Amino acid sequence: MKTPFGSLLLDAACRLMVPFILLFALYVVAHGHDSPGGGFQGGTILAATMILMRMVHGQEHLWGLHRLSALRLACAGIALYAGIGLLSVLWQGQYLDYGVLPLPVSTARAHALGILGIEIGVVMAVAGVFVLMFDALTAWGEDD
Amino acid sequence: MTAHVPALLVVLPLLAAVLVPLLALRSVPLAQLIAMLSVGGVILGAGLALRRVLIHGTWHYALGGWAPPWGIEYVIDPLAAGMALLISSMALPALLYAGPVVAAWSAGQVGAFYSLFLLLVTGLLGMVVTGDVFNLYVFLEISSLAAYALLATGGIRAVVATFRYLLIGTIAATFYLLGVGYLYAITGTLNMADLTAQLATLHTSSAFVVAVAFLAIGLAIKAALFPLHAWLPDVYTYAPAPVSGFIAAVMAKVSVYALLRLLVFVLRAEGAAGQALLLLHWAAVVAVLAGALLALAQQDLRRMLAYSSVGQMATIVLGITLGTPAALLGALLHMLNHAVMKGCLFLALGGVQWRTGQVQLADFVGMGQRMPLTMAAFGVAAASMIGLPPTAGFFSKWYLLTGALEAQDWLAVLVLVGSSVLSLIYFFRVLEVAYFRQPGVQALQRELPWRMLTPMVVLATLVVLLGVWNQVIVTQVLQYALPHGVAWPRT
Amino acid sequence: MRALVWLVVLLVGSVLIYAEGGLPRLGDAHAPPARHVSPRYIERSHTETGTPNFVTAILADYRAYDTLGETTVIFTAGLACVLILRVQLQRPGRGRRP
Amino acid sequence: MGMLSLGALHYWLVACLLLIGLHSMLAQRNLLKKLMAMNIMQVAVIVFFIALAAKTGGTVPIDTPSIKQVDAYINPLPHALMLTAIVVGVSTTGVALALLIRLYRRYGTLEEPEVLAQLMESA
Repeated sequence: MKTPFGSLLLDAACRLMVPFILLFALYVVAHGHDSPGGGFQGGTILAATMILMRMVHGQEHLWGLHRLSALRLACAGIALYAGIGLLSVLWQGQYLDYGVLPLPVSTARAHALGILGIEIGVVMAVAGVFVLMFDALTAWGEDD
Repeated sequence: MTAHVPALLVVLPLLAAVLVPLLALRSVPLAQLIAMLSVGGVILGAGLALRRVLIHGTWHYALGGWAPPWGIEYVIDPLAAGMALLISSMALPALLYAGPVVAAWSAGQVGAFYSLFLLLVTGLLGMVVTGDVFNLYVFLEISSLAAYALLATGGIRAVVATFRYLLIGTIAATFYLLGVGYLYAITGTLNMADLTAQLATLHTSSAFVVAVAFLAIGLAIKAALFPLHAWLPDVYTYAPAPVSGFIAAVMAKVSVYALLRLLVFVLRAEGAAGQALLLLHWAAVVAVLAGALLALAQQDLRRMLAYSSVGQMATIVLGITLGTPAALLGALLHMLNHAVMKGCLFLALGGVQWRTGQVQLADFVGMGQRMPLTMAAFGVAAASMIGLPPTAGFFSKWYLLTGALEAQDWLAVLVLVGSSVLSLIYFFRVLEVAYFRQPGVQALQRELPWRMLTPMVVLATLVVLLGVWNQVIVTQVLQYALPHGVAWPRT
Repeated sequence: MRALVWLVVLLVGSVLIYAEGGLPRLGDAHAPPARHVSPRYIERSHTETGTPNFVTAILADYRAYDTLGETTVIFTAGLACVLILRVQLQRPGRGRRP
Repeated sequence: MGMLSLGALHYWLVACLLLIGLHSMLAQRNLLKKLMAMNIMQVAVIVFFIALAAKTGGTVPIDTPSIKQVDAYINPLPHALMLTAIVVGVSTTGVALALLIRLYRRYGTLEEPEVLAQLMESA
């Protein structure tokens, strides 16, 4: 976004809303085991806060995750997901078998923790990519 | 670690793909090296997998440790391992070749390009090794999205062509997913082996008929089978050479592979699946000739190669639908040969365009002297496309013809011979202009940089070597890749 | 061209309606999708994966590999936008700002 | 056949959505409208899968200690599959929009005939 459409009213509304949206994103991720929710939904909501800040303040604002950082976040998310799979391979399990991970809990618990781990990977990837995509679609690159 | 090769085959290029865009911002050569090393690793893994399945039989790998109908499993048989080896072996030359092509781009763009190339490889590999129909859809979309982005880098015409391809490709993927939905609705499973078992009593159901129709149409669009090929020529014409070289070599073939896997291996060519094979047979008969005739009509050589691809993909489908052992062997051998020779042709032509900007037939006068090695590689691959004896193309056409004769399908025999004659005409035309017509002004000899030349020369050598080794390939590998106990429908 | 479009649409439409009789009715608990693979998820996923939400258990555990693919699809789309629109990734003004 | 039984009405909805999408994709001249039509087509497939999950009287697929019968919960598998399909749809739309933006910047229009006419001119 080259020209943010910020105004006093929008700014105030934004400041008021963002903490709650962030909290809701965290809730959606953390509560995904017990109720509808999970990595994609949480990641999208997280990305929405950053996109909101970009629309109101422009991407120079501190809140606006820079697109390079967004790319790093996305890459780290996928690496975390695939990396958890590789960890199971290191502990003689099949790829993505969380049960074999050497955690001091029952197998079922280990599965639940594994699910949480990959959901965090998904959140990072989704949030990063959506910020990157928003930036790409609204920024003007080199023309033909 | 070797026990986990099936999963690592797909995860290795994926991990490289997340590393490469970040590395490229620091050092482009390092990112290129990592990309190529990861593909090299996949080649090694696919080779190991092929060796193992030839000795020990089909390799099942349950992802996440969950037993098949509930979890996703990878099933590697000689056919899947061979395809994985083919995909990765074609990716390596294309990646090496891409170096000089992207040299002028910014580091971020180069990183994104290599990363998307690796994601394309990831998607195609996932499609060939998976034993789950929904998982196949996911990897189909990974490969498609990566391909759209790579194809669009060829300038504004490429963007127009790619957008149309995206729409048609999404219709195809949606049809495929709907077909999967119908199969799921009547069987309750997504696992391929389980589907075979569940469908034993169901192939007269109307939902089964429609499922097969959607699956076959979706995959036939992706494979660019003749009446559904309209997206292909523009897309191949305007894409940058390393991309069109790789995509023309393997991408449509992976869709043909998926068609073969589903209709023959999973649905056992029974009921509607058999009818679909018959229809595909007739479409292929027309397509072989149509592709060759359209190629003959082109002056733009990239477009000529694209139409020739339409015809050759149909040749492969023709071999599969004929169904005799020799025809099937011919189809599989032709998949391998055509990938190598079409890849070589696109890379050589792209090299000429990169150096001289010429792609029209009339402008190729004297090209044999200006770029001797490039045109020699082009010539060897063209000879193989025509089907001249020492090269690979001769042997696959030989098997296909034998197969057609076995099936006593005289129309197929006629069409195969006819398409060979036509390709003789349209390729000889190019060689005649490039070698035998004297240019008005003596142009200087200027070859390509080694990174572009090496892949072409290697592929051209491979065209000859595959011809020499055809007996070994057929008896040691391909004959174990054939489906067993499937009765093909006869007209 | 118009006629061809309508022909395609009519063809697909008739195919869809032709299959309708072979498909399970809405809400049928005895249809194959409800009977064959899914009961195990409902019966055992809580004890096997420690997750009461069946959908999450399937998405992130039984079929976690699909989800890895799905995350990869998003990542691919993000990079595709960067490549297609030629977005500059580096921070502007690192050493180059006048 | 029971063509018009209530239990099969949703298949007609799926067919309508799919055909609206398919027809608009082929007949619309505006590229952005084609893209929207593509999304409608994808929605048709999502509705198809989700309808397969339904069970009469079934509740949300989250384990509740007081309910033990399998038939009391709807089938969770199509829901998980469609989460993936939705994400795929979003990604495809994103890439398509990127392509359209490139086209719009160059040609100033998204009407297909005009884009093609300008392409012909430049050739």
